[in-house]
Amino acid sequence: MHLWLPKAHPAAPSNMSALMSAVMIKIAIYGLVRTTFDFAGPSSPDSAWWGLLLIAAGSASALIGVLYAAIEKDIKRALAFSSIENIGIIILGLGLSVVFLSYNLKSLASFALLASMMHSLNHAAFKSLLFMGAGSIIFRTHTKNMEQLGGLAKKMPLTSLLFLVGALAISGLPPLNGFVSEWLTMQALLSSYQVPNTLLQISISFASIAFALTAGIALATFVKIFGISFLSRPRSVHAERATEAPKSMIAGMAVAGGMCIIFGFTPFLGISVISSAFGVDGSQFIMPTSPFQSLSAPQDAPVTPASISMPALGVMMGSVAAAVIGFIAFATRGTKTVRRVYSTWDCGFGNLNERMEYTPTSLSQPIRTVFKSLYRTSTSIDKQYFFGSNAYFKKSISVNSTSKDVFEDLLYQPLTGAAIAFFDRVRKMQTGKVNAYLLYIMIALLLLLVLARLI
Amino acid sequence: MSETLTLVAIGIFQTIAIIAFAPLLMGIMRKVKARTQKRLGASVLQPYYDLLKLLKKDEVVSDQSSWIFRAAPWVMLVATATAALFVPIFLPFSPFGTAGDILVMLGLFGLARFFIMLAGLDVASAFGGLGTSREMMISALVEPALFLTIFVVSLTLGGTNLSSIVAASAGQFVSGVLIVPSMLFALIAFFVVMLAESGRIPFDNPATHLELTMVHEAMVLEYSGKSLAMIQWSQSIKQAILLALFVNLFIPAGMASSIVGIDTAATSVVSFIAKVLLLSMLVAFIETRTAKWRLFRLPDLLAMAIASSMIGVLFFYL
Amino acid sequence: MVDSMILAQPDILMLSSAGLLIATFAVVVRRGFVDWLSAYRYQSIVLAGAAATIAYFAGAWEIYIAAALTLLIKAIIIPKVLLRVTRKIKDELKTEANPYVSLRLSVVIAALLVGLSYALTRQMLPDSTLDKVASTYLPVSMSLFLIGLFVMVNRRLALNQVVGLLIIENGLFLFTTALTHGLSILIEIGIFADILVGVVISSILLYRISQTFDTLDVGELEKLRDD
Amino acid sequence: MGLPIDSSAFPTQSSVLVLSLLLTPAASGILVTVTRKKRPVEIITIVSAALILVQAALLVAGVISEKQIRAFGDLFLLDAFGALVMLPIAGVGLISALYSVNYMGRQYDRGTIDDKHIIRFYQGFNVFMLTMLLVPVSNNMGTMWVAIEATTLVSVLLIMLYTKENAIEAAWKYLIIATVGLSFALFGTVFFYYANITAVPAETGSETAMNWSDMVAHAKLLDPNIVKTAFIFVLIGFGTKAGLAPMHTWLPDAHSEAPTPVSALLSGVLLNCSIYGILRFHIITLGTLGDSFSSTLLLILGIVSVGIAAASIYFQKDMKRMLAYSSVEHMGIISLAFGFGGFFGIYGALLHIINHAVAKPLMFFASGSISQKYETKSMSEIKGIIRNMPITGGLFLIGGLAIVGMPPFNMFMSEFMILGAGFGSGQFLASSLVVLFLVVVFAGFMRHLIKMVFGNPKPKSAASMDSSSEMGKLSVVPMAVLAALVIVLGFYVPQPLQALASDVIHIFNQGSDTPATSIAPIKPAAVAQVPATSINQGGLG
Repeated sequence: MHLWLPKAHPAAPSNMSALMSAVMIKIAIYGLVRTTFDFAGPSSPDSAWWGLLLIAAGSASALIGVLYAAIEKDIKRALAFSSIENIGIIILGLGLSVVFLSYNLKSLASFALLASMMHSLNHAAFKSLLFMGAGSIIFRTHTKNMEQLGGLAKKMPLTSLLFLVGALAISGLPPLNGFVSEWLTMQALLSSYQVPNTLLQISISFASIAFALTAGIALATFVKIFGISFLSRPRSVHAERATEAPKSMIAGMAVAGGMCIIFGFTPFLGISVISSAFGVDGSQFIMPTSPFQSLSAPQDAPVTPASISMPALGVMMGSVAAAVIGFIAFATRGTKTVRRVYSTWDCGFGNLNERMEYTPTSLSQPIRTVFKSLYRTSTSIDKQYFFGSNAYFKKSISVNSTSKDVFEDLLYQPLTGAAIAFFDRVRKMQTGKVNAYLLYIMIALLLLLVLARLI
Repeated sequence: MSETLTLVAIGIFQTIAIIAFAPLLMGIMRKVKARTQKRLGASVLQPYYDLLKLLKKDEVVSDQSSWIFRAAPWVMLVATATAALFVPIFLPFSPFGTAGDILVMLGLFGLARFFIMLAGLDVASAFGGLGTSREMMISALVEPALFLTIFVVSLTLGGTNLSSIVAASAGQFVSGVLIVPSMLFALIAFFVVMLAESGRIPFDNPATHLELTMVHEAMVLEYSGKSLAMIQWSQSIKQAILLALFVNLFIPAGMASSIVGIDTAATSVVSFIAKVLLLSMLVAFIETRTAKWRLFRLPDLLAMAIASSMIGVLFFYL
Repeated sequence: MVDSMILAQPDILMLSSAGLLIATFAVVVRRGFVDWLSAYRYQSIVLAGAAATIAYFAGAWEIYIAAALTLLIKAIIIPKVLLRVTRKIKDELKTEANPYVSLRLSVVIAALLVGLSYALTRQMLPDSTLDKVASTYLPVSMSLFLIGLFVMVNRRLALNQVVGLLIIENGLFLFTTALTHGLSILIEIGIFADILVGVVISSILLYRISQTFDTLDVGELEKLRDD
Repeated sequence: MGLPIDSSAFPTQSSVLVLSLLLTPAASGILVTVTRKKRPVEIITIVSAALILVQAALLVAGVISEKQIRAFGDLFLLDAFGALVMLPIAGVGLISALYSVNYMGRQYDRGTIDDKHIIRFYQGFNVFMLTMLLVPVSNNMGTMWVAIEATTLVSVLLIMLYTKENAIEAAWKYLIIATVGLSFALFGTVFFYYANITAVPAETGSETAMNWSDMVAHAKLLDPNIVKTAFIFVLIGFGTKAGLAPMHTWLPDAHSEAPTPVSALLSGVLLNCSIYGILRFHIITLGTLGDSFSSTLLLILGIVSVGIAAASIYFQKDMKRMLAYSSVEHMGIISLAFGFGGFFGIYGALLHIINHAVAKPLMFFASGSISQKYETKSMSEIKGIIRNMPITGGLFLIGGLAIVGMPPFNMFMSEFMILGAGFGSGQFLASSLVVLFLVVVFAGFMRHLIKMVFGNPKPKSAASMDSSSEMGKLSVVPMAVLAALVIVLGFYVPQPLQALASDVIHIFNQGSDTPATSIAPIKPAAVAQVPATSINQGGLG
């Protein structure tokens, strides 16, 4: 079901896409959670297959989502693909929870559910932020194509700072909120050894690989998205003319960014929200021993629990930062260093310009090469020569590289085509002729009378 | 209370020690490498001289760069130094263990890497982009290998809390278990990952500025002065942390399984130093014997690491 | 006295049933609206007679009232109203030009529907619970119901659809009376009032349609559709 | 049967109250006919609608404390279920009356309609209210049928208020199809009555045998064969009026061509009355045939409705038709929710009835104002509402998001419970199909909604806009009230509603031998145990 996202999101205005991405997708997940746990609550090992299915679907969609996000040139499409990735992670956590529950590992099950829900909460925060940021970019540059962006960090410093917060959070880097939920998910994955079924254990360790690969590529993806859009030289006149986004946009982003930071340092806020919404007892994973409450993996594990404390981490980073600053100041005392601004080293050729920079396509080229079988990249190189076909004097070379969505071609296109045709047929029932309408009633009556004999 | 304070003091001492001696380790590796290549090599203290020199030098900043470029070295140093807090070094214990585990450590490394990759892009030169682009691929692939290694380690030793897994490893050794099969495979994987993470051959050549081969150096090419010093230093801290971790996880010999007395503590400090020195010499040897691999052969190596950890997982379960 | 009544009963029942069905078939084979109306009027008279028969056998005074109301409203008032309203409509609009199913085939289908009604009612009800009156009239009422629906489906003339609706209504009345010996008189009156108002409203609409669209062919009313 | 009414004082009071509730719109209709002036007529209607709301509220309060209110012996019976249907009639009635002043007034000012139309409109409005109010208070199923048939006739008159081609066409189709459908319903009703008198011969000819309370008391004695057939006829019959597919065909025409205040009443309230009719018989059938038969039929029709509505919404071009199809969809959801049954199914469905009655009028009012502004109903012509009329546009968006079931709005809650009940009752195929169709509805609706609200306004249409951007206070206030309700009900179900709903579930249980609370195989997992009330407050994570 992931295909409508990249198409729907970029089409909608940015504030709407933020809403769509952050909130709407959660409906489906919320629905899945509730139906899975409230109503079809698995209680026997027989229902583990459902969890395994969710795990498989989740890790596949996470991986596929992030792979496509990595090579996307359209900033909003890239964010949309990354939504698919994050939903995959959420579903993965959900699947783990189902598996644990079906083996009656209750506290692990709630732990995995907590991980999954925390991630959806966090995703709501940072993805809104990113979509709003993308919206500001588009608002100021009138382009969604990252090939034409660049250098916006200087033109839009506040936007870039906030976007960076979002990018760091979504890449799962401490001390922001994305890290918390990824940590929880990783711990849930690591706890899978308690499932007394070797096949499941091994399958889940494969899911772990997918998850880790996803995390790695996600980091690269957001380096690319942020770096290409905000850093280096503007690649087009649109980017060059950009100015800081309006205050209202900044304020919106600041709220979301604040949430990323607050939920990062105090995951307990998020946990209490989720606990109340899902009836998960989150307190069992919080160790209130120190002034800095730490999060810990379930206690029923026969090993020492793993734990992290985000507030403490924050304090540590702060004090280390202070120490580092102090030390550097101490080491450089008495020397007067000057910071000179000069053009980037150009190997002595001069005239570095934006055409020499890395583009989004070239930046992701190594990844594309590594995963070429999935992308089914087709590259066409168009060369034009000055003199006939003298290959030494090229007038221009243009490389056109397109990649296809394997799933789109093989699975979705035929399915959606059939569905649309069917719906179109159904819709035409409304012929406008009252006789036909009466006939429907007559047929409905006769069918139901026949059906009544059967049931 | 005072016991807690002592522990915290020990932890901070450990951290400061690894931060302080990291450049030395780098110097030793360079020296060993030089000697094995029949060169005299610079003094082992050369990294310190470099750092001091750089700290006092003027800085040249590209006119294309933004605040990211200037912030990156700071973030990098803070992140790696914070990561050092969580790693048990001389003792099987870090007092900050409940606050952060191995995943936090990796996250902090990721944070540092994130910023340095951005800095590479920020200067608008083709070199920076090139470095970032390559680093993107390598880091994306290192991540699963590393996570799977951690998977094996935490399965075998229990949990991801660094203190507890190091203690468990030491405890195993004391109780007579020389090597656990799954850990053996994890060791291979971790070694590969360690090389990749610390930017050593065959992944990256820390001593080159040739655009065909450089990865990390390409990203920091524009840096100078204080910023460059901080980047180099944090790079060496990261390497030291990884070496220490490797030693403590996989070669627990000599490590005290608990803090009992001054003599066992001394033993473990001495044995730790010996092991780290040996390991860094091994890395240096390997660097001498191997050429840097072509970029697109690197996934094969990482895939091998993943496969190795996977076999470790299978061994654990079967 | 009682014995002779029981002997006479089937004949009366069969007679009225046949009368009702003949009136219905007259509707099926005719084209013109006026013919339909007279068939309907005839049917309503027979219906009132049938109701009176039931009232006689059941000894329920309410059914006499219902029968009288039927005679008054369905046989007299409704045809009058419809005729008066449609007087202003041009004659050529009042003839069914081309029903979807030809008249000959319509008769066959109507006959099939009568058969179906017998089959359906046989299945619907357990035999034991039915008295003779009900078991005779039930299939007939069902036939009226289904044939009424069928002519509404088949005919394109708006006027004829109204008559089709009225035939269904007649079927309902017969059904109600035969099966349950009438609802409470208050509700019967309510139903009659509804029918009457319905006919008035539909005749207003008929007039509007003829004015606005210059046709009474409902096949032409197809602006509101989805495609 | 039921609870004996021991208090001797209350029944007479309530008889008076029921009577005055019905007399209020009748009197106001007569007053309107006598007055024949625009302004007084408006005031009379609003006052009467307000009075109706007050009396309805009093009656509902009585129902909550007394469980049942009987008036005039057994002729009128108002129980929790009736109260739950009556409340939206009164509420939406008042709001529609308020909105009508602005809407009809604007048309009057433009000269589209004259005094005659205004008078006719308010006459119709009052009579329409009367007929609708009659439905939930009838105990006698025959009376109920007469009332529902009367709503058809009155609303046909209201639809053909405009003498435009489309309105006439829609009115004709509505009249014919709804009347045919309702004759099926009468057939079924009489059949139920027949089943009752054959089961209990002593009742033959008695006044009470057609009373619902009487039938449901004998539910277990009724002949299953008769009940089966009878229920099918009732389902097809009232289902036609309720807009269940495939009998829904009149609905998009009628609802889209009616004057907007009437559309709101038709969609938000009248459909509920018809569903109510089906459900009364559904309760009896549950008693006679057990859980599977009528539930399955409701489920089938519900799914077909949602599916057909989904297809039509996706490809729709006309704004009001889209809303009309959305009503088909929601009626389908309500129907299948009762088909799912169980505590969550019924509770969710009841909430959905209320929620739909709140959200759909909001959408119709907004679309009425919008189409007056843009002078078209075609969605491709309507762009950038948020710029031209920010308040209406915002409210339209809220309503639209609610209609497609977005959190945190009210429809999400009820849809959620319903789907939960579906999966919980093991109807995986049905529930998955519904989810699929809802996704299509969602995609289709949002596609249109976003373009309309946020799209770039066409320069031509922007130029023709008059200076005042909104359509006046009296058009915005009713919408704002509804929007506030949409949001509030998304977080919190008021205590009276909860009380009513749980009483209705009791009513459902009284026919069925397996009480709803235990029908649903709700096995709350240990990790996620949530009582029904906390769903309302939890919101989304």
